[in-house]
Amino acid sequence: MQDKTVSSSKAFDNLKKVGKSKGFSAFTAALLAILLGLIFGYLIMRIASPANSFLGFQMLLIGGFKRIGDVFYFATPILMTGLAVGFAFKMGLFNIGASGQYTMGMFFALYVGFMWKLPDSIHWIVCILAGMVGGMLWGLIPGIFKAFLNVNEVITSIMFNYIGMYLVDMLIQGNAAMYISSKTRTAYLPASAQLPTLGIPHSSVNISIILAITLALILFIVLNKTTFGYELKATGFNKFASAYAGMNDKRNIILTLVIAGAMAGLGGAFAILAPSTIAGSSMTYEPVSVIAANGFNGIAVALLGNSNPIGIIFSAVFISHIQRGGTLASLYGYKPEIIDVVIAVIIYFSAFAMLMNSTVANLIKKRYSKKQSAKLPSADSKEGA
Amino acid sequence: MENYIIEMLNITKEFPGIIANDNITLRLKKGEIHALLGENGAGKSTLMSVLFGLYQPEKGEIKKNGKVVKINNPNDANDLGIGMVHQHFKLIDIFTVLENIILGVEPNKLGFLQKKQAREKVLKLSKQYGLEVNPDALIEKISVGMQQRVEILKMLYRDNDILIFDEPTAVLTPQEIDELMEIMREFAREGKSILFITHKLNEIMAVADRCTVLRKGKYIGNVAIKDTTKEELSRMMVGRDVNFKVHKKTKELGDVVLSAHNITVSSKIHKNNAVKNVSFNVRAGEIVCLAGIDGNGQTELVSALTGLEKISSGSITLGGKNITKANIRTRSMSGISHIPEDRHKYGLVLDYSLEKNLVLQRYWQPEFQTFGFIKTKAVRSYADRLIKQYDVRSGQGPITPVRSMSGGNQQKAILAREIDKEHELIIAVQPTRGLDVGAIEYIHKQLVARRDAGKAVLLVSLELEEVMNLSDRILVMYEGEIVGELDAKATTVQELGLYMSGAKRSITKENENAG
Amino acid sequence: MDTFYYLIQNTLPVAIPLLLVALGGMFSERSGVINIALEGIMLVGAFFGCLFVYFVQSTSLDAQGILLLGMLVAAGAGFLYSLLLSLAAVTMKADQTITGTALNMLIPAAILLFSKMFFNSDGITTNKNFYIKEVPLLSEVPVLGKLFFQNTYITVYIGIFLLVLSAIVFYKTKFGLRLRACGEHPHAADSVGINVYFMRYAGVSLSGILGGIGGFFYAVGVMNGNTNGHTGVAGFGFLALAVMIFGQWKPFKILLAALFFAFLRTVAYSIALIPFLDALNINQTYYKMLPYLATMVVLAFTSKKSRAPKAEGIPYDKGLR
Amino acid sequence: GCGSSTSQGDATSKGFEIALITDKGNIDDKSFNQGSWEGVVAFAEANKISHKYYKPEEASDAGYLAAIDLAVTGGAKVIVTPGFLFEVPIYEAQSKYPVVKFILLDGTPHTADYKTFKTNDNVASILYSEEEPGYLAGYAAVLDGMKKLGFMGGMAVPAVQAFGYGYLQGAEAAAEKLSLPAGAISVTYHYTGDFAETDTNKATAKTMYQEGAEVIFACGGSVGKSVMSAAAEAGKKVIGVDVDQRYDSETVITSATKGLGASVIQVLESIYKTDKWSTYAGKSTYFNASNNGVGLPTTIIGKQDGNAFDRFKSFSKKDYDAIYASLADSSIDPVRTLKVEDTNGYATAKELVTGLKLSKVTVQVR
Ligand SMILES: Nc1ncnc2c1ncn2[C@@H]1O[C@H](COP(=O)(O)OP(=O)(O)OP(=O)(O)O)[C@@H](O)[C@H]1O
Ligand SMILES: Nc1ncnc2c1ncn2[C@@H]1O[C@H](COP(=O)(O)OP(=O)(O)OP(=O)(O)O)[C@@H](O)[C@H]1O
Ligand SMILES: [Mg+2]
Ligand SMILES: [Mg+2]
Repeated sequence: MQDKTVSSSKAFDNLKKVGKSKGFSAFTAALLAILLGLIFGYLIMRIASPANSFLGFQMLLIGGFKRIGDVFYFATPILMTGLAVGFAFKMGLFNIGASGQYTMGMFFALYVGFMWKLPDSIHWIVCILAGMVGGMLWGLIPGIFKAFLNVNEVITSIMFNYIGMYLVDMLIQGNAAMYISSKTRTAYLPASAQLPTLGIPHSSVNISIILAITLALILFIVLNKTTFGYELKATGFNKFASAYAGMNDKRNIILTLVIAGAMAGLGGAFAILAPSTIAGSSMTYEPVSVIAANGFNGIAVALLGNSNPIGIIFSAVFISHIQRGGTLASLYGYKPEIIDVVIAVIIYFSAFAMLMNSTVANLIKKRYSKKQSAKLPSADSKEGA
Repeated sequence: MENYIIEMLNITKEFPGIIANDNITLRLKKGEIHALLGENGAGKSTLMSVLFGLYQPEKGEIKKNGKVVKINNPNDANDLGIGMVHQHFKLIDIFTVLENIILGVEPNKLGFLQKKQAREKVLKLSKQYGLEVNPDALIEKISVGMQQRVEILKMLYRDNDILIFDEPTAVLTPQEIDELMEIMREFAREGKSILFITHKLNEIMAVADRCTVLRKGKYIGNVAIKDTTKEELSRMMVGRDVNFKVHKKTKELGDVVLSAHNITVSSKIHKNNAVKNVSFNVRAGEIVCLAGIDGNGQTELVSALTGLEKISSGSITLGGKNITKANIRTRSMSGISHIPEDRHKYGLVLDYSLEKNLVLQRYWQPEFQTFGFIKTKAVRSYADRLIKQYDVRSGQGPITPVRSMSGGNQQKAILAREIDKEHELIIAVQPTRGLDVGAIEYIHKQLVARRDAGKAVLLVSLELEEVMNLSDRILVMYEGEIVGELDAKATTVQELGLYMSGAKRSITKENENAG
Repeated sequence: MDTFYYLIQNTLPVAIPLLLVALGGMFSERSGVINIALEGIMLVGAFFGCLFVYFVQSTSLDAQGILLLGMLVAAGAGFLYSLLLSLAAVTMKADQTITGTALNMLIPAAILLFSKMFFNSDGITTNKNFYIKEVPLLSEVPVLGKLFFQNTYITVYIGIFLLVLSAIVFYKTKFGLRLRACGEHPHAADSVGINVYFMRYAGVSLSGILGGIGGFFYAVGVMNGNTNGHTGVAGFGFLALAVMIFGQWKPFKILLAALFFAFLRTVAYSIALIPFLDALNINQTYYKMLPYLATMVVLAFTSKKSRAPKAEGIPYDKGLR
Repeated sequence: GCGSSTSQGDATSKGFEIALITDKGNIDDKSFNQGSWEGVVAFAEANKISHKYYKPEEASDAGYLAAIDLAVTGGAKVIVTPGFLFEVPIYEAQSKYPVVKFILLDGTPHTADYKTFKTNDNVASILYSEEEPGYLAGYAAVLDGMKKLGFMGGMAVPAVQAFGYGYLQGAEAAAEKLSLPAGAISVTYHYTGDFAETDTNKATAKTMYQEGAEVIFACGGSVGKSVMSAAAEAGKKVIGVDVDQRYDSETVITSATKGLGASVIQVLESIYKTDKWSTYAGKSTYFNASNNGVGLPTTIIGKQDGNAFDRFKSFSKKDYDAIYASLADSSIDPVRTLKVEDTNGYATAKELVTGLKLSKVTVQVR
């Protein structure tokens, strides 16, 4: 009876296959959302200042290409926090605590950067690893609370965002070797602790983007090719079934959040260890009691990338790209905040783009089937609300 | 022209990729009990949902008392006096019985609930029909049978006189089934009209006046019960003869495989222990059945045996090895296969493909992974083999999302997985719940084959027919204890029922002081 | 004793926004829609409420009158903004977390954009004083007068009133019963003729209204009628989410959770007034962490039996079984 | 709209000639960014010059330099950079863009390692003697009869420290003048750790008022908003900072101002009108009482002969002029810096009392 509803046209079969493939529909859905978001952005620009709107919009779209180095530089931390959120999502955990993990990562990296005297060749590597450990620690705690005490990870991680922020601010301000009070920021990191630059002029882009993409690929493999990934996704889909199958869900919850924390912590380390374009200078940390925004940006990146590590690479780079373009658009008098609005709108549309996508697919399908068999009863009387 | 209260004429209802009802006509007379019969997925529930206003048909019309009516939602159905007890109960766990009954038709003043008058009406109805309930009990704390009473009271409370029962007996004990049959007859005597879905032909023969049969979404025919037989009905339903009796060879008993000693499990629902000091053995080559009314500790006992739940005291040995403290994985590796009661909650990862579900118990074995990397090719060929061997049907073979498979085939997949894995003991909990006769026949054959292959089988079932048919030995559980051990060949359904209801017990509380 | 009065007087204006927003979250989640967007909704309420105050502050309207009107504006704004969530999450069956996150991101950016375009600033600064030194007569009542009727904001009374109202609606009305049904078992609700989509719209809209009011009350009681796109509502929306979970999705437990949290927060900044704590000479940062740590500890003991609405987060689809 | 950037022509032809780069704060921070931006706007609008501010993508030296790059790309000929955070970036930029003029407020260009200090001819470094307005504020409060004072600084950066030290010394001087006994004045001295309007800062201020403080010198940008809010509730007073904040709240009795806007305007005038760039070029210029660069407000905007001291009980313009003259002729020269043990620059009560030679004033540090 199946073949009654489905036409046998080959073209249609192909179309159906494409429509069914999950990755593809997520991808086209994201594209659709981006398109809508950009149209929305263009409308805002038109309203704000019609005269320059075309040039400004053009800059927003392609300006990033003039600053490829910066695009990748700014993509790195959000790529990492995106992975931190997305990876946990796969297990059904909402890691809203990437901010705290990111901040802890920064602190640990800074600490090793300032306090440990190590050979130049390995100093920065140890700093990175320290950052990772910091993030892991801040992922471990919500993990333990979730696994053993059934405390909702959303609250724990919100709480630990604040605790981490206060703690790090206090620890940094209390450390004379790290903090310059008259500048309200940390001192300049020794060059040995800074990451090797990729040498693109006027840009701080450095080796961390390569590490970040590598890590994303590794996570992709872990998720899709390993028994751990198999367990993790199974637990995310159905924790009862995973328990039934003998998976150790407590261990997996903790492990997942620790890995997620490691990603965010690395993100913090990558951000703070980035080399400066000015000799002798470096990135600095300002203890001003503010939750790291990059943690929350990670949520957006993860969502736009459909929590898929490969998708997250693209979404991080894309978001960074239009942000850089947006900065350039300010040359035409546009406020860079427009970009934040556009990104938010893109995320919003991406939430139901999947649905729009399938609606479009259904439309096409209906047309085909109408052509193919006229006697087929129309299937469109979907029961409404 | 007969006098029909409801006529469903030429109903067609489609779901994406499937026509669930294809030009079906069903006529219900006033005051009759009308059975609706068909295999799993034949479209019975769908047809009833159309009548109840949950789905809109693509084609066809519905008449009440000869007049065409439009039923857009359950409210319309309710206005026409149509009520429905759903196959999967539609009750809110954390609400009280009373709240569930009035939900949707709440008596209120200016929007404020007036529970008092509702309570009186409910108590009156429950007395009138012998449907005893506590209006203030939370649904999550009452038994399934009690929940069904609530569903029936929901209809009565709404003064419905066209009552739809979708597989109401699947979850009941024999006594409860008898009571329900009596209540249905009482309704019919009062002039209420009943549509009754069941897979159990005995029940149809016992109460129904007429029966409409569907197969694969199509109308097959309508017969008067007094003019037909069970065999004819089942032939109409599946298109071939069905074997109801399971054939078992007598078999030598082997060694003790599973031995449970003084097991006590505390309850998650109430303060008492769910399982109290239970001891028993299962040997190789026998099917032991844990019979009992739902909620008497079987679920908890199984959870304890499989490791899903911790026990508060006692010990468990499997093939001589103490596994009391072992985790689920270890127990599974030591030879326990488990067909869980709730296949959607425990048995399957619905969002995984069929092949991934087929290795759910084995993905970590060297056959399927090296250094933590899954061997996709090995998984695929393994899945292909199981699918073929156990005739698991699905749209896209190994890569079908399990969610989209039919219930019977989902169950077959679990069965294939658990049987194919190395095991000494199969614990099968309600393995045929909600399945049609064809599927049941298949699963029964497989379980008997395991027994014949010298494995131990522990079957937990609420269905007496299944218990009587399959088991060699029956252990009856009542209020967390084993109250009787019966020889399946030497006992009767009636006797079993007495044990299950607590009216009789043959095993004394010998170990009372041990816990 | 004065210190005690002082602590209570200062706890309430902080607790009330948390309470209201968490109640809003409760309505939304008990109808089945996870509302991560509370932070954004609060900010919308704060912004439009303050914008309203900004435009009317120079008129002869009385401060409390302005506050009440501003509250209505904030409620309306929160309501409208929450429709974006319902539209996506209920009608379009979109992922609720994604939608909520998007709404949280959108509003600070929009406020910055708007304020920079029209005020050349990052937000809105008003100069109306809403503080109530003492309520005539009532402030004379022993103990209670000092606790509740001196040095306070009218927001406290409105907040308590809305709590009682919410609890009544939630537990005593047909609407509340139906709403809760939709968050537990929407198919069951549907089968007894309840329009699940409508109820979910209603739940989310209530969270919009309460969230908007809560945001405005935060701006009034904590930020003196100012708001901006940078500090926003300082994560209070997320804290309210935590308070809601902490309060186990029940109105009065939410009140307790909000008070608990706000009280510790107030204590953390009033150490100097509490001699025995002051004498300990502990780095103040530890006290700042205290509310968060204490919440964790309490949760560790209470979470085992905490239970979220069963159907929350799952878009309702009639067709799905 | 009142938008600054949108009103000014398009970048393609002329670009934006005067640019301001904000530091980590925002354009409405009630402090450096806002004060200097007001100066830019006032001057540019009066002279019809295109102007625009840029917000760096990242709060780091490299980020600030990138913003300068962007401003130059956008056609900037004069770039105003408010705050010491620009010291290193300007050191780089001054040689990178020799034809662009830079006005660096509150800092002097130097290398990251502090080894080389160099101010090129295209850079004007502007510094302020914050201890003087701080001194005036403390003096006014005590002379007006207040006994319990509070100080809430943002972070212990040199400018804030100078304000605070001046404040204490001014209070001491007024007590001396009133012949008050030793210990008659008490000051609660506190750094908030940020420059933001937050409920935590408000709570801290409320606590201080609850303890009895009559006035708090709110010395940390937007921290002031929180203090004003607390003061309104407590019925107490506030002393504003940097710019005249009397318009923000009734509670503000006066403000310890430094002429951010005025100094920016002066330098811009030297570039565009008077051709006296050389007076500022290549060196640091102090704005203080002697060149009328700092002080308490003496006029009210929009009221020709309004009394800017009307919120004091007794302190008057006459008292002010007298003490101001002593500062202007350097007969009074308040201490600007102290040696402080703590890494955060948080002086202990003892360090303050001995370092600033206080006797009438007791200090309590929080
Ligand atoms: N909401 C739905 N969406 C898609 N397909 C559906 C839906 N509901 C039912 N179907 C399909 O329609 C067919 C008829 O289903 P229905 O539930 O009516 O069967 P049934 O006769 O009640 O079976 P059972 O004996 O298992 O209860 C099945 O193939 C089923 O998979
Ligand atoms: N909800 C659904 N969504 C999509 N496809 C479905 C759904 N339910 C069933 N199907 C498809 O419809 C087909 C027929 O299902 P149906 O329930 O009729 O099975 P069946 O042939 O009666 O088998 P069984 O005896 O095991 O129930 C299945 O192969 C399944 O792929
Ligand atoms: Mg079926
Ligand atoms: Mg059915």
